[in-house]
Amino acid sequence: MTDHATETPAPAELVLDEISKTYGQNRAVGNISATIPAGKVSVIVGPSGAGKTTLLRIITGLEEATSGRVLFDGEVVNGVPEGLAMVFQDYSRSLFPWMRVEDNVAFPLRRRTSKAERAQRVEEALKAVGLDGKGRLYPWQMSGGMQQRVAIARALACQPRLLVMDEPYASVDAQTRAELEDLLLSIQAQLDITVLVVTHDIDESVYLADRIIVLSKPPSTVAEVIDVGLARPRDQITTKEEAEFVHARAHVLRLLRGTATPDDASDVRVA
Amino acid sequence: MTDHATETPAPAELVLDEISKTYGQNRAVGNISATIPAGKVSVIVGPSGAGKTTLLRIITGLEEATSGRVLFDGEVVNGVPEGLAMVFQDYSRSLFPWMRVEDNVAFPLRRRTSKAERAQRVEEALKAVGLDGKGRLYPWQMSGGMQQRVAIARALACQPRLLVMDEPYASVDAQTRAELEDLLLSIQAQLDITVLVVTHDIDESVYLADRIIVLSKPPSTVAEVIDVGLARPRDQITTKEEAEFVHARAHVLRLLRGTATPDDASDVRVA
Amino acid sequence: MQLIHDPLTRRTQVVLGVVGVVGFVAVLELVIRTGLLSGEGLPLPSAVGGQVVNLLGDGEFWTQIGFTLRQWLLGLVIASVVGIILGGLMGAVPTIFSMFLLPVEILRPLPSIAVGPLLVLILGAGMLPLSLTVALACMWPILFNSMYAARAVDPVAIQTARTLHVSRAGILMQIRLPAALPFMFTGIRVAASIGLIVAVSAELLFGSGQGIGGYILVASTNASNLDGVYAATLVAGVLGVLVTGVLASIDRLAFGWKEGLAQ
Amino acid sequence: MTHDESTAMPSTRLPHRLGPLLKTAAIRLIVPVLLAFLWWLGSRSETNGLFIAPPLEVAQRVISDFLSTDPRHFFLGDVARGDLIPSLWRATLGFWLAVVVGVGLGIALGLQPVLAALFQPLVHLGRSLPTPALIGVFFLLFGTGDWPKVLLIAFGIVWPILFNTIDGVQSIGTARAHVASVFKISSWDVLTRIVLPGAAPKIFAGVRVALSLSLILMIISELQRSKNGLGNLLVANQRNFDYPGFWSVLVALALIGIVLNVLLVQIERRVLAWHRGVTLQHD
Amino acid sequence: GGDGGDGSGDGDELTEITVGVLPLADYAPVYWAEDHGQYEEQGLKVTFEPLQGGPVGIQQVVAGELDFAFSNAISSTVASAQGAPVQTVALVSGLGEDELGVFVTPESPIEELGDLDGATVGINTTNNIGDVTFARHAQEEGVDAEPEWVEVPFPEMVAGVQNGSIEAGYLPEPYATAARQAGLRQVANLVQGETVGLPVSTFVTSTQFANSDADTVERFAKALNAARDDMEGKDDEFRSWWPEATDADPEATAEMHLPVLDVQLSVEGMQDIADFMAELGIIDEGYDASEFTIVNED
Ligand SMILES: Nc1ncnc2c1ncn2[C@@H]1O[C@H](COP(=O)(O)OP(=O)(O)OP(=O)(O)O)[C@@H](O)[C@H]1O
Ligand SMILES: Nc1ncnc2c1ncn2[C@@H]1O[C@H](COP(=O)(O)OP(=O)(O)OP(=O)(O)O)[C@@H](O)[C@H]1O
Ligand SMILES: [Mg+2]
Ligand SMILES: [Mg+2]
Repeated sequence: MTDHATETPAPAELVLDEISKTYGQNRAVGNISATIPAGKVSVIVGPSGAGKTTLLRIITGLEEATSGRVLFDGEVVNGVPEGLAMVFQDYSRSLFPWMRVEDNVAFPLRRRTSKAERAQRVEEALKAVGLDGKGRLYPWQMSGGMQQRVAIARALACQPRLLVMDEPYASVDAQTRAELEDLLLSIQAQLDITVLVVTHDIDESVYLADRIIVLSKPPSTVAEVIDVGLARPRDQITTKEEAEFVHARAHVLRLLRGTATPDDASDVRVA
Repeated sequence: MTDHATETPAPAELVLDEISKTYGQNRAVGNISATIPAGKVSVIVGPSGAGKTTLLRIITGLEEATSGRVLFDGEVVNGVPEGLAMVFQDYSRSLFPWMRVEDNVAFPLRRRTSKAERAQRVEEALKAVGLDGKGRLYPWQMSGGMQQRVAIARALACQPRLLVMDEPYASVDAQTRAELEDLLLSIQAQLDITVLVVTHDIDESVYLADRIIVLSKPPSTVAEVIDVGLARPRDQITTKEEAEFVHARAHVLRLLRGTATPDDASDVRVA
Repeated sequence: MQLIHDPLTRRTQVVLGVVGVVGFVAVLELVIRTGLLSGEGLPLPSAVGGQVVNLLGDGEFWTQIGFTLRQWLLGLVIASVVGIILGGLMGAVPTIFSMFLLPVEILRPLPSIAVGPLLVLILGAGMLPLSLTVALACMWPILFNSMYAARAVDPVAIQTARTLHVSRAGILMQIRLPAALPFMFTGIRVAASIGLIVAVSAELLFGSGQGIGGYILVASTNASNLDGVYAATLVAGVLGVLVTGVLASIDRLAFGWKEGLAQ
Repeated sequence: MTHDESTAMPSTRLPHRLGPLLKTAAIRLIVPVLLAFLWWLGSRSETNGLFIAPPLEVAQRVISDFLSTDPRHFFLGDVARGDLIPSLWRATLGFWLAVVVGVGLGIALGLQPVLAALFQPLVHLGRSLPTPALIGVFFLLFGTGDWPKVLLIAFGIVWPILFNTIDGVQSIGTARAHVASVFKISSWDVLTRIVLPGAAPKIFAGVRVALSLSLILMIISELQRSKNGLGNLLVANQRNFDYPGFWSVLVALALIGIVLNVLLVQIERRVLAWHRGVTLQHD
Repeated sequence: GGDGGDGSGDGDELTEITVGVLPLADYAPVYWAEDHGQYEEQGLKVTFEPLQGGPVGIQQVVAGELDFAFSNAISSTVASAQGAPVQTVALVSGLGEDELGVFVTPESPIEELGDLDGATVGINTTNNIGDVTFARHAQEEGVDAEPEWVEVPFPEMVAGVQNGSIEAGYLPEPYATAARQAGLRQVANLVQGETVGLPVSTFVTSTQFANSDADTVERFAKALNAARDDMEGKDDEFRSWWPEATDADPEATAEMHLPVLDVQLSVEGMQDIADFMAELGIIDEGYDASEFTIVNED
């Protein structure tokens, strides 16, 4: 993946400054402030309907916040920032069924790269997600999990500075999910990019994260920001058997249940 | 839930006898033999495309096996057996969009129960899945997780002897998922029914199961049957911190990765 | 390029719609009056408007509207009954599908307006042949929609019903029919607006002086009364818009759950 | 795991297939044959026999009017050259005009809610006007040549294309629209690679309806104020009590309709291959 | 259907008949007879059915839908030559002097009959009175003129000529008067000389009805003859009565040319027209008018 990113730009830092969003009467996002550190993996977890997807839409400039601002490398976000790529929650609808898989992946690169480079990047991205040789298929000829991986490959092929993913692994089986988690971590390390992931899976959140942002029930605020100190590179089996991992996940679970007590957080550093 | 089940029938036992299924050239299910013990929770895990859904369709009599037979309480299954309820993987399509939620739940009870009893059972079932007061909505007015819970409520309202569920919690958030897992366990204990669940989530499989049936890659066979001895009632936090739990999940994960070694299984009883 | 826009409020929509209509009328009036569009016999909005007022004050004209509506309704009902039954059967039973495919493909391209005069000759004057002409035009959208609807019922829904021990008849009545109804109704909606056009056209081309078309016919035998013709045409058009609106409301009310099928 | 014999496809030998083939043919032909018989019965009827020409006579007329043995005329008969070709030419022109205008306008209205709101009432009214009553306007504006007919055909059939295009553009979906902005796709690519292909299935549905309507309007546009064409011929034959001629035009129309339909299905197969795949998957 | 009746009009029972009509001055006697008692005298009760045009009337008569329908000698000759079982039973008027004309704009380069050769000329229906009388007129004048006829409804003819959609338009009364009022120039008068009084405006019935209800046919014919005779010479009364009877424009009626009412249905007259049509190639040679004409003139 990295061979071509000869002059990799610096990873982006993201600051959320008192963001709130109201749809009509419905307050989707309460009041959220947080920092997504550059070159790290941050994970947002929170109950269904907490406004996670809405928050990502605001961060990526797809939607305007009702109040507050997003700073991308210190500048106020206003439209979709350069160097950003996103994997959508609704993966099957975010792929274009009239394009072959390879064209879907290549689509954002059109007009930006030469044909040869495009072909190579597509091939590499598909290989990375375990879909080499499937480029000539159409998305609807694939299983749900494969489609989700195509969406991930498309985002990777962009070589973004900030990679935003909304429940990227919801539809893949446990084994593939584990592989894709490891892929994400290795790419993040290689390219030194900023990654922001939304997930429902608490194990996953702890496994991936340098920082976990736990949202409360709607109208959502930040319930807690947890910095995870687990060593990298991580391993699906050994990392998850570590005491810090087990306790961090229990802590997140308690937070989500609304029963967190200060003691539980003793073995994770609270930001 | 149980007040009305005055004369609860005995839970059903299910035996799979050398089941295989071929679609055209494509062998979806290799050769599967297993026993689903009566009054217990059994969980099937396996890679995507292993034929889990296909297997459930055969068990419920929706599809015929290419070879082999299914015994339901010792009798060969031939059509949909009485006393069975199923939650489909494709929950949004298995709810009827032209019926309100309460009518969806009441639908299987038509002609079997009086109107008053029906209303009460529906109310109880909806309450059990945390949807009390939402009965007048249409399914499509609900979020994905809520729809999935409606499907579960419908199956519960039937008061079945055998409850079959295909990835029932795929679309609900972690918190709700935990609650629904506990709900399933408590109902299973109260009603003393047989439960068969397919899941992608390894934590969930260990947490729920008395018995885990791990399928291999397609054409699938039974890779291993693991009996889980964790005490009941189980608790989302303490049970998952137990050593047996941690090791059982690591074992299943290794099995699915195809890297299982005999030693790993030392602390779980292999059937 | 922006693909998503915030939906306009109901009020903005109405205001814009009125602006559009008024603007169009003004431009047309101007273009004809200034002779930009060579003038004689063209519909000058002010003149046509005056005629519309005259027409609507004329009780006789309302009788003709009534005739057209009854004729249209009869045609639509005939088309719906035949279309739904035949289309549903073709969708559900492969043998019936192959039996009727060829005749349907042969008969469909026949312009009903061209066949209408024959119906008048064979069945005589009056409403029936006109209604049959309407039915002939309306039948195809209803038939095809019913056919696809009967086929497209979600197999998961049917399997669900089977695990719930619903009988075959129950599946037909409780699952297949309700699932197919909204698509059938869409067919009826499409057919209804085509049908009204055909109804007026049929009266105009081979009717016996009744209905809005008949009125246009009689009005046009009077020397150079083209404005009356345009006025009646306009009224027929507005009638079509109203009918479409009513059917759309019925659709929303009865089949609001259709949203649940949009994936 | 190896496949055993029981999973192999049952072998299909030719003789076994001939029986079912005949059976399908028989099933397919039952109703057409029945209809032809009813037609023949009708032509024997005492009161209506005059208007219902016997099938055989009609078939002869179709051959004698529409075909000839003269290779210089491409084996086309007088009627084919004098009426059929002009009719088809107008219908084709009107059809393409409607496609271009309908799709172009539909995309504009679909993308711009303000434009859509501005034109909505007019568009609904235009769709509901009885077309035959408008022949006069087109005659007064454009005379008696091909253009009034071409324009009338286009005016009459543009509506389903327009409505379906608007619908198709609006149903591209939030998700795909968001992809376009996140990945900063250029406007031209959005138009040609997202909007058009995304709306294509609906546009095609509209085009299909428009195609069958175009034959109807072709006839209507030639009923009066025309020097030739199948519609003109239809009226003339009927007026002159030439009912075999009248029926032969109907038969010709049905044949044209079938040919056009087959053509469109072929085009659709190619252009919308992806869409067939998607829908088959959901079946 | 018109069954029963015993020939005289003094029975209590009126015979009901349906007649297809169009409010044209040439067929005025059919309306006159209603308002002036000639039907009653014959024991008939008439229901009018407005028709879209002459050919439809013939078809509906043959189909048994109508008992009688207005027609003209040319349409019914074409129909019967093609084998349609129709009978001409009454003649209500002949062509009046200057009743049919061809009109152009004042600026048009078309100055005389010969200039119409190859020109696009609007006409209500082809193979009918307009083009037949035109051919007859051209023949009488010795001019070789064959226009390209295009079917255009009368109400649009004037506007069509003014807009240049057609080069010229054929118009009968009352449209001809309206055309003159609109400032159009007449380049041809199709009814002059021999053609005046050409027996064209007729009523037809089906051969079947003529056989089964010969008596009704006779009474209908007599009523129309009586009305026609009654109207003769009452031009002023005609002009004041016509707008009331048919909603026609009174101004146009005041100036329109009236049809010739001094006519009688005869086989010879019908044969004469048929022979000319055969000459023009509209029908085959050998047509025998006596087979399709029932004369009930006194
Ligand atoms: N376009 C909209 N209009 C009105 N309300 C909306 C809209 N989009 C989202 N909402 C509401 O905002 C809230 C937050 O929605 P959002 O999709 O951001 O939740 P989420 O945290 O992503 O949930 P999930 O985990 O289920 O994906 C919900 O209550 C939802 O109903
Ligand atoms: N109707 C069918 N026709 C042909 N092949 C089928 C059909 N249904 C399933 N298969 C194939 O059978 C295999 C097993 O499918 P199944 O849906 O049972 O897998 P699964 O284990 O449930 O997977 P997942 O975890 O993704 O739900 C797959 O390879 C699939 O492609
Ligand atoms: Mg979300
Ligand atoms: Mg499955």
